Amino acid sequence: MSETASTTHGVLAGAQHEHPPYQRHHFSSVAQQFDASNFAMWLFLLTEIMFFGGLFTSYLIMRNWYYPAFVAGSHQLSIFLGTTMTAVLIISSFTMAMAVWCAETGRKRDLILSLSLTLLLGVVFLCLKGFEWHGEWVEYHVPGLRFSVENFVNPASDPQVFKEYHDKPLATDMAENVGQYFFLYFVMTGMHALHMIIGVSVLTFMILRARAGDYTSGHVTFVENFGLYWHFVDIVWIFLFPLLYLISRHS
Amino acid sequence: MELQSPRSDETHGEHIHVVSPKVYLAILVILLIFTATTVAVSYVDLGVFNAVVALAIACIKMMLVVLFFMHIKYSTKLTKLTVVSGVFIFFTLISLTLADYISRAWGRW
Amino acid sequence: MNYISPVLWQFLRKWLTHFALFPPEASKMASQMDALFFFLVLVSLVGLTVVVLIVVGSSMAYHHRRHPQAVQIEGSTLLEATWTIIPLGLFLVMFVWGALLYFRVYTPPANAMNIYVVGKQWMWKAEHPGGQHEIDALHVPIGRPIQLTLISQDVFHSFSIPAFRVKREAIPGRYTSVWFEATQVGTYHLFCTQYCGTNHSQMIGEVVVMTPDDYQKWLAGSTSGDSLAQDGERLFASLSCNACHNPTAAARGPNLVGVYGSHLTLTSGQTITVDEAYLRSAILDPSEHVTQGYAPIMPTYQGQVSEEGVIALVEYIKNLNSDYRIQQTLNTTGFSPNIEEKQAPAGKATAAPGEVKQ
Amino acid sequence: MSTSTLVTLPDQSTAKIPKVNFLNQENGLLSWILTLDHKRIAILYLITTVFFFMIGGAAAAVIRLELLTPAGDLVAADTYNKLFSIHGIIMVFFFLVPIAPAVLGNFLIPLMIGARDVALPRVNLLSWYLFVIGGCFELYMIIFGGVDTGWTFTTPLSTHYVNTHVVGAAMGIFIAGFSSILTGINFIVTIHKMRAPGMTWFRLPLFIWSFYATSIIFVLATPVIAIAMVLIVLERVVGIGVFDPARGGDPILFQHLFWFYSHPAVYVMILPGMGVISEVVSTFSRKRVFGYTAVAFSSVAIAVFSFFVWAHHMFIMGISNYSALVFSLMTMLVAVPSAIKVFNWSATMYKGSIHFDTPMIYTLGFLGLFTIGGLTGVFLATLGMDIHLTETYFIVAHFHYVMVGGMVSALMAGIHFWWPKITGRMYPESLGRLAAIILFIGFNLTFFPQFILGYLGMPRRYWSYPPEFQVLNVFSSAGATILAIGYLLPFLYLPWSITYGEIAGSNPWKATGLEWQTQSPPLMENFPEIPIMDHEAYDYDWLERHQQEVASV
Repeated sequence: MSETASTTHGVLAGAQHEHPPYQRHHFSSVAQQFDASNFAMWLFLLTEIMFFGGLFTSYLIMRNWYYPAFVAGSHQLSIFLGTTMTAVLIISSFTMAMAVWCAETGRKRDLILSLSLTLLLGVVFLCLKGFEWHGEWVEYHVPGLRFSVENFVNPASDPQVFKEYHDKPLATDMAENVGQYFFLYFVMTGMHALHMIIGVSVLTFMILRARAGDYTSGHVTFVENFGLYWHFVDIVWIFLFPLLYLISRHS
Repeated sequence: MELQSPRSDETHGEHIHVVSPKVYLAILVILLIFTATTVAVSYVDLGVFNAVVALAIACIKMMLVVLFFMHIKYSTKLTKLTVVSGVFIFFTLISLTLADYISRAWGRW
Repeated sequence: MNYISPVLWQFLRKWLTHFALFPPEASKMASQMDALFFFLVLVSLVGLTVVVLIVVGSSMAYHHRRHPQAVQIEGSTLLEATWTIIPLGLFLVMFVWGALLYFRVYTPPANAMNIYVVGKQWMWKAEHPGGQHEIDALHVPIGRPIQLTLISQDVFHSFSIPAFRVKREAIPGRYTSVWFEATQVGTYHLFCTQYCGTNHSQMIGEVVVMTPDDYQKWLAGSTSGDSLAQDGERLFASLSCNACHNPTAAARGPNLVGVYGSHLTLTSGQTITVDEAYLRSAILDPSEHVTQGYAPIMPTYQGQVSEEGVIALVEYIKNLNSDYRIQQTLNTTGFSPNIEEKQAPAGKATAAPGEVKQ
Repeated sequence: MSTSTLVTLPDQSTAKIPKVNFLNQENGLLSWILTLDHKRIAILYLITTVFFFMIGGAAAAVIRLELLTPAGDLVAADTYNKLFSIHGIIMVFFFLVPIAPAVLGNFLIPLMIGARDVALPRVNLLSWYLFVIGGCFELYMIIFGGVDTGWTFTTPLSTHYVNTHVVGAAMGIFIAGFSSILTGINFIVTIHKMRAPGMTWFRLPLFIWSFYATSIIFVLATPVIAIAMVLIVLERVVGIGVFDPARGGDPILFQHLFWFYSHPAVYVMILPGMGVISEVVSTFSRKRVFGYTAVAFSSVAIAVFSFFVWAHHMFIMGISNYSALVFSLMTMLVAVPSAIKVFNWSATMYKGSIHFDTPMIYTLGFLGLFTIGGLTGVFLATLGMDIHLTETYFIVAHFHYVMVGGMVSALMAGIHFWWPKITGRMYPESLGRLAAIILFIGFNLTFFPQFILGYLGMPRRYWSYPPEFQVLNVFSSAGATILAIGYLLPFLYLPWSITYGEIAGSNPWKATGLEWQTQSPPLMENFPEIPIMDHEAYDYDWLERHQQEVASV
């Protein structure tokens, strides 16, 4: 694939000073540099897929074993919050895509605006997530640290949820297994949130650099690659949402 | 809504394919609609198909994000192959592990 | 011999006189395992010889002084196909042979005598159906298939008897099983082969293979008075299991008589065969296995019953199934029947439904 | 230098190390620890991995000493358990997995494909730092009490039943894992995007194919052990997790996740070695590798198949018998490409013009040891046989034959082969050969008795053992002493040669790879001008013509 692109570069080796400032010395052309870092980003995302793959595997096994516990656990989550978070994240994905477009077409002001919106939505997501976690903490749903089976062996003790779903009481052994649900919930959303935090930090850095005009002078690799990362984090959430929030909502 | 320019094969990414904001906007709307759908469907009792439908919708959403937001539709074969191989190994991990769990119940040797 | 001998040749002489490449073949499986091993060794030797011959032959024949100019050869599809297909074929033979053996080792015959083994840090506890308990030892009769049902109370252990060529992990939370039929009287090593913590290497013991007569004597000499099933019966009563599990019409739990080996339909619609594993998890995780027509009201006994207790309960419930036991006794061949006779009355006595009701 | 070698050294009275090379182009400690040059990073890796090898080796020495007598009389049981855990963790995660890719791969991949550097030099340096940070966790763990779970971290032992530094060890592996991932990404991108003009896929040296396959495994398998380690740490910290049988978790799940990485990781260890062997066999037989395409594709096949075989580590652990069947069959299939490779290397020697320099002697050792290691692997893949052999010394012997006999032999071959390229100087040839022969003899004496021990039933990880196993253990320990000498010799003469060795010139072996067509040691930017590849790999006729042209100019 790249043979064709690089055939001419033996000759060009001596002419490095003609390259744009953002081209690194060991690449023979900007295209090669872009190709390489873009491909590298995709490979990194492959790694991320497998990273979450281990969690999804664990989730699927536990869910099959302890389905009633997973239903009860899921009913404790607010579907409104979950949907809002999903929407927030999808919109942030859109603004990120727009940021990439702005960078590609050289619109500096719009780029800063899109990046800032993405950052804002990312922070909103994290706040909502934090709010939700706080709720779990208050309700004694944090396995290992602050956990009680009360809401599951006696669903009426949680009138809000009970009013909506009329959950049948779980036997104590199954109620203990809600701990497995919440363990996976915290690990999965935690790992996702960790990715979000990394993303938000990089976004802040990018906004600063975008203000200096770094991405609107033809060098869009970084924005493009970060976009891939951000969309990937979005995709993870797209799967987490139905898996964690939408288990048997009809009952 | 249509692509702005046809893919230029000879450049191999030298020229990034610029996707129109209109496409992005359309995708955003579809994604939001799917999100609403998946929530709505979860309130309907479909038995085991609840999970199937939820995952199917998630997969469609993923496809949309990957194809358009992540520009896979306009990428080189190499990138496409990369994505496919990642998904393939992901399913290998899940399916071969689950196959062990499921087939344990088949017989007790 | 817990010091470095000053004279190494003493070791050597001793070793050479007792030179062994194989552990003793003390079970029916051992010779089959060894046959496969010989086959594998043979194939490996042939393979290794071919490689060594080519390498050494070429090294001698084409030393650069003798053969200054190399002849460039691209490759040969025919040759390469040959050395792809021949190994593949051999590997497939090994695969099939190995698989057959694997299923044989892990498929206990129906008439096997069951001994429970519990692994815990760092000892093996064997529980015979007659109520004999032994630690780090296992007494078995010759010429009778013995099934071991293994479980661990804490971490992974692995129950290995090299002389029988059998090995199986004892896993926490799940029964696994393996069987063997000893063919030679003697005392053999019993090892834990899965690393299990500090005293892993002390988790060893002896397998004592005896003639049936000696085994009888041993059984009689080391019985604690109660059979495993009787222990289970007592536990059953003390945990008030019979409050729900009784054959009256008003019983809140399913009747357990005849439940072992039967097919149950669960509330989830799933049909399962009741075996030891099912009984165990029905005691410890009852809500996962609610029988159709019953409410999920049974409390869990996780943490209240030890693995030994669960084994006793399981054995008791199995013995409730008196018809099945008689059937099995009739099927048992090649084994002196007086053990069965000795145990059967106990089993039958506890199996009487009337007693359970009380 | 004896006449039987291939080496064409420049006239030693006039020969000089090139004035400007990557070793002296920049000076000072900072220029090393902040370097972006792939060759310098390779040397940083070499130093760190060798350091870890020393730690792992020291642990092994004490283990072998302890096993000299049946009773556990040298160290306490706990100490012994910590020693083999440290030996395993350090050797697997901090020596075998990183050394070949990160040292040889880093140094050679850009040189071999005619690039100025790897595609992502900063990421490359970052991955070294991650490796060092991971290593520091392990050192912390070792100094403050060690860990006694074995390198396999079997749950629930590692999560609930030991009080040693599991968290430190797991975090170290987690972080070092990211180092592997980044290295893998870097290599794949480099091989795809940075090849010199004319360097098509089928002109690549087979070394590159092997490292490409290795990198695929790095990228796809490593994250799974990363998450497994995270789950272990979480389970230890909060006391509940998906691996805990007492709380409804499943310890077998951990085995699945762990071996999903750790089996492919075995191929990470051996594939680079296979790459080295291809280069060395070809160079010292003066012959194109027999069946280039088959060897190239068998590397990739091994990488791909390695993802479908992991549960063969769990045959006796109660996985479903149907699964066992599938995994056994897949394992048989993955053995085939290895067999193809061994036969192709052997056939490469046929009608060659063979020279027996040190790298070639290591390679011949590799062929023998790897063949034994590979074939005994088939024993373990055979379902029924595995029941008796697994978890005994047979398995210890098997993987040491592959990892140490195979991989370390190949590694030594590689280090000797490219030593003149790395340092610009030759090592003392006769000492090199001596070390190679000692290593071969010592290795066999150490590990062959363990096959017998294994079949006799001696379990692995035993601190004390029944007395009838003693004689074979004494053989093994005696062999380990010889093996240690075989390792120590290069540690002495290789550093010596950096200062006192003969100057090598750019292509002492008359090899065809692009790395030999530039000066030794190379420039910081590798080539004065990006080369154009106009011939097949291993084209010795081209080399001759090329050298004549240079001479006539």
